[in-house]
Amino acid sequence: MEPAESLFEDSPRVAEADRLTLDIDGWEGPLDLLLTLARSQKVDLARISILALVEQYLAFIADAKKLKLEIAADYLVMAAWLAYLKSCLLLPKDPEQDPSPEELALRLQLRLQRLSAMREAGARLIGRDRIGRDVFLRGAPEGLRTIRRAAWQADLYDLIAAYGAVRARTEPAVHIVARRPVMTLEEALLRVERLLGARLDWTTLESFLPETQDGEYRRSALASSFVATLELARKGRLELDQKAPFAPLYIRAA
Amino acid sequence: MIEPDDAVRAVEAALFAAAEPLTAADLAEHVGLGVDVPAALARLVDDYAGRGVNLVERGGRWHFQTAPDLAHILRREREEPRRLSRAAVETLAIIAYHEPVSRADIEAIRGVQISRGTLDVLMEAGWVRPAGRREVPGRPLTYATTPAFLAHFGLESRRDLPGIEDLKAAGLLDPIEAALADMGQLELESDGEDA
Amino acid sequence: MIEPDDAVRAVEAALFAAAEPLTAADLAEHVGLGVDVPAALARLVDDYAGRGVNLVERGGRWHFQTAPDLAHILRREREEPRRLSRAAVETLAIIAYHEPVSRADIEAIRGVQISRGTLDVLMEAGWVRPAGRREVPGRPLTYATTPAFLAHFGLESRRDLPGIEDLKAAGLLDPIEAALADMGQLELESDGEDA
Repeated sequence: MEPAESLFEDSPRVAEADRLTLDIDGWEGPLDLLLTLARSQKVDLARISILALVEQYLAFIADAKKLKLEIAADYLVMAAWLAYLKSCLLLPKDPEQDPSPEELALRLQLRLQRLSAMREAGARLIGRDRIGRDVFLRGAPEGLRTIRRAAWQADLYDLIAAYGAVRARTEPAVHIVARRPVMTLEEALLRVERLLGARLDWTTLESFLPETQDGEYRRSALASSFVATLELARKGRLELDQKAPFAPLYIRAA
Repeated sequence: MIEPDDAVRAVEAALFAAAEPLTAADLAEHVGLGVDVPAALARLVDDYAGRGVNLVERGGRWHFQTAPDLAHILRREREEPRRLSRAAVETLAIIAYHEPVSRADIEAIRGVQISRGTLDVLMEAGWVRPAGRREVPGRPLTYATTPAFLAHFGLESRRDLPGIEDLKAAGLLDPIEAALADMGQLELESDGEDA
Repeated sequence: MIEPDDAVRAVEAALFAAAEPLTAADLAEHVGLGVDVPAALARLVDDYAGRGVNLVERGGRWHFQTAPDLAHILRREREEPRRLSRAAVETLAIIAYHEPVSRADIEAIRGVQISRGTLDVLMEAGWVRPAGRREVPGRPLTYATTPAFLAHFGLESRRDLPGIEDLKAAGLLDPIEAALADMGQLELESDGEDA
């Protein structure tokens, strides 16, 4: 638990009725209380008797209990630890004990020295000539202003590339559809009729197609020729025969 | 210099720390009624004459101020390199190729409206200037490039700009590339991007 | 007094006009890079010594301020700055003398938890800043003081912290473990009560 610590000392915070309980809250924790007790011994912290200090602390806590004051948990934790330290310091030395009671006492002493040093440092710091209290800055400085000016940058390539992009974007678009090689239905009809006259027996449809390396043209010719044979079959000009689905298609003049 | 006495030092400090100009009476109240404020002020005016800061009186009130010849110290200009937006570069290119052009001409060629700021930026950069009004209805203002424009882009004259045929040869008019570029930049097209 | 030259006048004007303390580099940017700023500063410190206003250096930044002995004149009618609580003063001292320190370091020295607002108040005042994390388990954030702290408390640098040399010599700024080691107690283990 944390002792009450207000950031700024404004109004007197000790109301008359609360004075008894606040006797403990006047310290910022057990270490602060220990330091105050140590200071009351009026000896150098480096030479203080930790045993005497421990006894003072325990007596203080005992008194507070007698007065039925509420004592914060951390003060009681410290009291228990100090009671333990006291007994260790008084009992015959146990060489096995680690850390030794003397070291524990020394640590406590070092902590008090450090807190005390910082408390004094703080007081000296706060007592220095401070801006706004002891020394003052110019009341109405004109202020230094930096005016940022953009140095615009672009190079010739940016310029002509941009112009190219504008022209390309706004040029009327001309669409040219590329010519693909096809055999029209009319062409196929003429071709199949003509070839049909020259053949007597069943012939595959593929044998009617023109010799070509162009795959696209060949596919176009196959499709057109097939439609042409169907048309000629409908007119009774030829017969079609196919043994099975996807089997070769045979044609013969009727 | 002669060490100022306590009265002078007090008046000096009071004037320095004050948030606004002070009258001699204000000063007397601050530094104590026994002090000869006018004498202290006269001494300070003297001490600060010729320095970077002077003590001056305005309408019976005294204050320190920067020496008039050093006013430029209070305002420092700093140049920060910034790239032109695409809208600005395109507008500049159109002006360079077609000058003199009106705003409407530029918009017709670009196919996109231009914001007020775009032309401002180009004029701020010193590359574009107003080039008179065109004698047609509405008398639109036209724009042209400046010598600074030629200098910045390393051109002897506008005739050094590559022509349409050169651009075509360089692939800068390639429709497919332009189409791809446009697809990627459609969102940037709104003129919000310039300035 | 001897008329100051233009460099001195320019530095003087810039420092008078500045709303904040300036480094020599800031000054060089304002008054022109050709100016020998350190020489001008040295001359101004001299010129203003013993006057009601002095030129001081705090953490590498320069500003004019009123002479400390004139506090009584200037303090009138001015609001005293809010008094810091003891907790805030101690915390500030611990940060200043030990920086960088973590919250746990501060609590170990004070023997009390830091309440929420204590560090906030010191940061709000501009005296304390976060100073990176320490590369130990938990990566605790550490705190250090700022140039504004040095300026406020009239310190040229942290070396001017009152008594810091004595504290260092006495080992009072070292961790307890180090002090114990120095005393020849080489058992550096369990330190339960210190956490």
